[in-house]
Amino acid sequence: MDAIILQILNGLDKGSAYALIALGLTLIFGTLGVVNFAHGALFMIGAFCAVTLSRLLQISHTVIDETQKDFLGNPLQVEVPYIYDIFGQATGDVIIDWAVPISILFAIPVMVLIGVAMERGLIKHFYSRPHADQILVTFGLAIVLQEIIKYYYGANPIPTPAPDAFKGSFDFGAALGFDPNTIIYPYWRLVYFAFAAIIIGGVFAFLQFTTFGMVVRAGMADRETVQLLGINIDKRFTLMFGLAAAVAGLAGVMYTPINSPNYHMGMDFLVLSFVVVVVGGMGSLPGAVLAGFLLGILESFASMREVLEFLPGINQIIIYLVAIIILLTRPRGLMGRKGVMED
Amino acid sequence: MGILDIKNVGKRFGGLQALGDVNLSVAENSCHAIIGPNGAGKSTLLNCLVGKLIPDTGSVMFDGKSVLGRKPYEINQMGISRVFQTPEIFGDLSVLENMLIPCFAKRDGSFTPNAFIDMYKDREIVERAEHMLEEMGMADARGDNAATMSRGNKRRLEIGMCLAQEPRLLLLDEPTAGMARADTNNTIDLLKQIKDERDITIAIIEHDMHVVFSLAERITVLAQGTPLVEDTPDKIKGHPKVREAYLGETQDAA
Amino acid sequence: MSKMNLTRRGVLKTGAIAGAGVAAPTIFTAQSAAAFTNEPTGSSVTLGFNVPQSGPYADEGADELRAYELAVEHLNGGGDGGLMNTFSSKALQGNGILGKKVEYVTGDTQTKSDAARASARSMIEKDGAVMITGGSSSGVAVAVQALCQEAGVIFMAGLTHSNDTTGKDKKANGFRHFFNSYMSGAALAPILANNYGTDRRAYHLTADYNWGYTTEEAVRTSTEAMGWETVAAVKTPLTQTDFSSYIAPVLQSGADVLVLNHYGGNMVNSLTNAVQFGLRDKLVNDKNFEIVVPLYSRLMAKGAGANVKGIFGSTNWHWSLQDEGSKQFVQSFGTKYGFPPSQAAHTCYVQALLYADAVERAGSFNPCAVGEALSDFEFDGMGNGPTLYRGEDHQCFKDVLVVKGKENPTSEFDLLEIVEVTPTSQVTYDASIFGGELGACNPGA
Amino acid sequence: MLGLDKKHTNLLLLVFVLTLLAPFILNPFPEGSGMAQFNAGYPDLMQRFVIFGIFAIGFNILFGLTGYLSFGHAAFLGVGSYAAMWMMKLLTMNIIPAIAVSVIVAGLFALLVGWISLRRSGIYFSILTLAFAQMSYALAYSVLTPITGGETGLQPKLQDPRILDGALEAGASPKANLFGLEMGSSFEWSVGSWLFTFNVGYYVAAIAMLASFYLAIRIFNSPFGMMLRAIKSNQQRLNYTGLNARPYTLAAFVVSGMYAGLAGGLMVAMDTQVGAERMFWTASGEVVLMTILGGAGTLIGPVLGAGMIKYMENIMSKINSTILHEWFAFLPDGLEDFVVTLIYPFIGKGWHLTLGLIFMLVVIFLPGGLVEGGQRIAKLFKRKNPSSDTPDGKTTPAE
Repeated sequence: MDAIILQILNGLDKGSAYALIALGLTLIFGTLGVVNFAHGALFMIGAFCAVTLSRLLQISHTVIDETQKDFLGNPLQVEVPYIYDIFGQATGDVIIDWAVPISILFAIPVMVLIGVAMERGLIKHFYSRPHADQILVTFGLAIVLQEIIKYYYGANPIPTPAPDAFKGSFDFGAALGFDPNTIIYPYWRLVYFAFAAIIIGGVFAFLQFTTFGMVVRAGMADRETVQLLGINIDKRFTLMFGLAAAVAGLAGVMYTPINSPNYHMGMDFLVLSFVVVVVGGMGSLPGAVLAGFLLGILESFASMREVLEFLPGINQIIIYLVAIIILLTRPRGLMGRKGVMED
Repeated sequence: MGILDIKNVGKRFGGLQALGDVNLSVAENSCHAIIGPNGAGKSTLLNCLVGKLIPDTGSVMFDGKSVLGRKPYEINQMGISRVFQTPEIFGDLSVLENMLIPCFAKRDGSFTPNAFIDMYKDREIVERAEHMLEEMGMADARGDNAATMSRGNKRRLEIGMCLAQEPRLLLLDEPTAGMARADTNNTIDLLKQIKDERDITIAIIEHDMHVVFSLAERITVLAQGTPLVEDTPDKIKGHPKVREAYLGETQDAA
Repeated sequence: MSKMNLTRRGVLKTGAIAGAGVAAPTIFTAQSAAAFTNEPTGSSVTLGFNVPQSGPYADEGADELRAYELAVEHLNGGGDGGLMNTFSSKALQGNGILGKKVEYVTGDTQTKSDAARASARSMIEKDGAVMITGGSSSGVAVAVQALCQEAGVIFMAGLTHSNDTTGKDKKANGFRHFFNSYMSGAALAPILANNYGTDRRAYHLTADYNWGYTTEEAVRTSTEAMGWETVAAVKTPLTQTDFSSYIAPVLQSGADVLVLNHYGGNMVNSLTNAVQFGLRDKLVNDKNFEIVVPLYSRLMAKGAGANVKGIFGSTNWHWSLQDEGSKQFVQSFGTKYGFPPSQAAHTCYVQALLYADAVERAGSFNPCAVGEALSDFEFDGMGNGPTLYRGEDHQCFKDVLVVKGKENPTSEFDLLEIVEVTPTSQVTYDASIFGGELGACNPGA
Repeated sequence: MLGLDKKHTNLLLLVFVLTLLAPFILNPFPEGSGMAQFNAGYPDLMQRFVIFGIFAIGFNILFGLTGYLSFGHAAFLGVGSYAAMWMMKLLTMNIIPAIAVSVIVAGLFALLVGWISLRRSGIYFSILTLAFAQMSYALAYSVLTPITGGETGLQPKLQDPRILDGALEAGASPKANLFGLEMGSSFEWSVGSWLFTFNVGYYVAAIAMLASFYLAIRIFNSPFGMMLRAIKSNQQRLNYTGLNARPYTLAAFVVSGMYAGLAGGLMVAMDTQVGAERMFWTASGEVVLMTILGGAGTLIGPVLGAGMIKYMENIMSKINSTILHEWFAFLPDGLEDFVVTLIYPFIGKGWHLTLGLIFMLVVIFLPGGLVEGGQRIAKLFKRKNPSSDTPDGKTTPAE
């Protein structure tokens, strides 16, 4: 029982990352009709916003410490962040410690800007081109973006820890009356889950309750009619792309303490997030979220050793198996509208 | 008994009864029009005939054989060809290639893995396709890309492609929709010519009364998913029920 | 910046000079022209450095390349001579190899066996490399080693830790200086027993491929011999990035040690996740929960950041070693590049020098002669203390380091501290236990 | 000739001459010169050109003609490779049975995958093929290790049975051969300071490529090929013309899977090694890049695209900063460093970046790929003497 609860918890947490990425992908597909293979790269760039900010906060000058020696036996050069000089060491340490949450503020404008630039500069020329062309050009863009990041940050993962306040894990077991330590979950992952829920809720509320959102939803349903009404839907769609980029970017920022970011983390997520979108139903926002959580939970169950004993290797293929089964039995996905990219 | 017999056909989409209880018989070598206001179920009926939809009830017999449950290509191979509302042709291919495809389909059936013959060396097929193009008056355009043609010519090509299969029944779905008057008249002339020169049954769904009355020998009026009346054009013109059904519909049907 | 004459097959150099302006073409086959593949006949010899330059191990590859460039500099008499000063064999003169200037070509393995072989073949076929070295994974090492055997050149493996490289996939033309899974297990177990006691219950997470299997097996066998119990071993996909669903059930199982048989990105992520779960703050069976990483590399430690603190693992070499050889190498490398070398850099540098020395001692570049000179060769002064290149499987036997993540690092390179230098005798095994057949050396041609 | 019209006969002859003379064409620079870096006329790369050419030609039969974008074609290449390797291990190092079996096995696997995946079209089809390929990769790397060798892959071993081959001489290792003619053996011809290598393996692979190319021309010009193009153009009309699209697409899928299997078998024949990464989704992506880069739906395009990507991968990636400095040594020191800094990110280890950029540019500006580029250039020259269009009704794809 506790093992099951644990894996559901786990699946929800994993699923929240999938859902966030799939949400952004679906926003773009639903509004613009564009299949964006560079979406994983946006996630990755978001993560590197956190890395960049944490590096900016740690820009240092060196002080020579005669009492210590470096590896060559010379006096040690100690790096002192400028931030210490401004705020004092204690405050400076706190600021550096909180680099990841602070990066959210930094990442939003950066990601919106990147998203808008991408849409205006590239994607907009591909609205009328076939899906295959869209896939290919965004795939090329994804390669370029990740190579640029690699050039500046190297190929090695860069540790970007969460603030100390979130170290350790919460003991659900003790709280729920099971044995202590049976159901533990890291605080930061709980934060991630809550964060994802807020973002998802926010996006839905935004689309549901604002006029902007209503127009965009109308545009998703029938672009031409909305345009006939004299509404500049293009401009709104550009902003939607910015929004989707920001969602992907924030998902990336908050993900950094979970796994040290590296340049290919976007590609690692790309295939998976497409499977999520397709399983949820192309163009369906609730479908993307649902499928994200569902696949997260299934993946978690497939990784249990009790399952692996029966089906060795099932953890390697579960996601793809589910995708194949869903596509064959329910081609429009779990919640897709009929006729959207169907045969 | 006609070449096409539709008996008790009904089709429901969720809460909407698209077709009620349709009974219709199309006589061989006649030209039969199905008219009706928007939403009367004309397109649903047509889709039931060609295999795109399967009716919930009833039977559709073509030449004594049921078409229900068969795929569109199988029904086509039985001898039913369909002309679409917007011309459906192979836009990326040349006009001649567009015509070659139905010629191959007619002779070789629904699938032939003939990957090693040069299609232009198949004189029988090429001559047939060229002959059809000449008949359609498009021999000069044979090398053109089909997508670049005018809408009228695309329609002409599509009809030609259907005829190349020598179908026994030609289904036309609003063949003049969205056409300029001149193109419409050309199409009417073409269809008249086909009707006169060939042993072919034509069933036509049309909005445009001018087209219907120029061509049809019998007319079925469909309203709310059921046939209202079926009669000759002259009788239909003055029929009170028809006027009733078309009230408010007559303006844009002109 | 004007020297670096890009050579090709040495054969041609003389041929080209002599044949310049000669109208009549000469046709010859490789067989008739040379005694062995790419025999250098000009004034220089070309080595092929095949390292990952793209893909996840690109940084490791970059460090390997630095080491090779340093080795070439030293071999050609530049710099401070590096390990040639401390190497027990004094055959190398700093005048190239056998008097021929050392030149090199580089290639990108992409950490894929196909790409690695393509790159190695291009070095052999196009650039006339007489030896290939480098690499950062066992898949690549085994693939390139087999290629070099076929082509008739020497392969000096870079970073490869699987038993297979000198076990079931060993080849007469291939040599490995790096240690392997078996040695990691043998070196780690006593230290783990000393620190964590002999009554421990271990939970293994194992990368689901060859290296993972052999490492798990090695650590399991040697820890079970110390009295540990293995509670469970779960295989994780290579492409896994989030290990939470594998780590979450660990505590429930009643295990009090988690062994992460992971390498590279897998290890960075699984360790980060495990620490996140607060496993190390838990008390299980009245003991502190512990995590063990059988194979450490500095780049992995760097990627995992503070999460490595206090975690045991093994490594081939570390720059904080205080023997003369290690100090000399750190000095040379650090002076040139400004930071201490990684274990991958050390292995690659040493491999380059060992090859050069073997050629000098053999008096020939012929792979068979070189192989003979390397087989059962005993040396010292290259770090790791006295070392034996065993003839039966071409595996180096030397001290293995057990290290621990440092609690208070002074720099981004100072992440590990040496806990124990396990003597060679403890990690030596019988050459036959992994199967495989060395075969005969192949000089090609 | 060979049942082809004049235009296609000329094309085939051109490709024949180019492949025959490839050792000369690809080695234009004398040995030892700075430009020798750019020579590509060594056996491994020449073999890869033609092998990946075959792979791309096959992929193009599916994607270029029917428009079905498979994102899992590398799986067929991989399966073919494994099949070929097992034939070599069990039966004989002669490449004929290995290649024959690789084509058959890849064809059967493609039949299975295609039969399921072709129930869907568009991006759903792409995801299905991707899912199959990723499953093949993941399983081959892990639980199927006893069959596939997993991480370290498979190579011929001394102790393999090879029941048709005689015992090896002492000290000899098993080598891929064609009735005794070893794939690795080469003739070298030295002319002045030029050196040309004629490799047996290359010519064997080249013959396979020419045969594949010829077959592709036949398919393109056949009614079957026209039906495939019709599927891409308008599947609805095709259905209502009495033609069943499924067997056509499935046949195209299987044929292109067999091409991939042939390529896989040849890879093993030329370089006796197979590993699971060969099936990773990026490998499937690579053949898509090749086809689009060269020109999807054209005959020669995929071959050009394959050549270009393999050239970049093998030649560009080997240029390191030392070589760059050598090239620009004639510039003043400061300028030299500046120029090198400017170029360095795009070559050597940065070759992926260049590839991504070129690929984007091609998709944006030349949707028809390099072939379209060539045609545009040709048009610029032709404008001076207007050609008379012959309305023979053929819009056979551009070469």
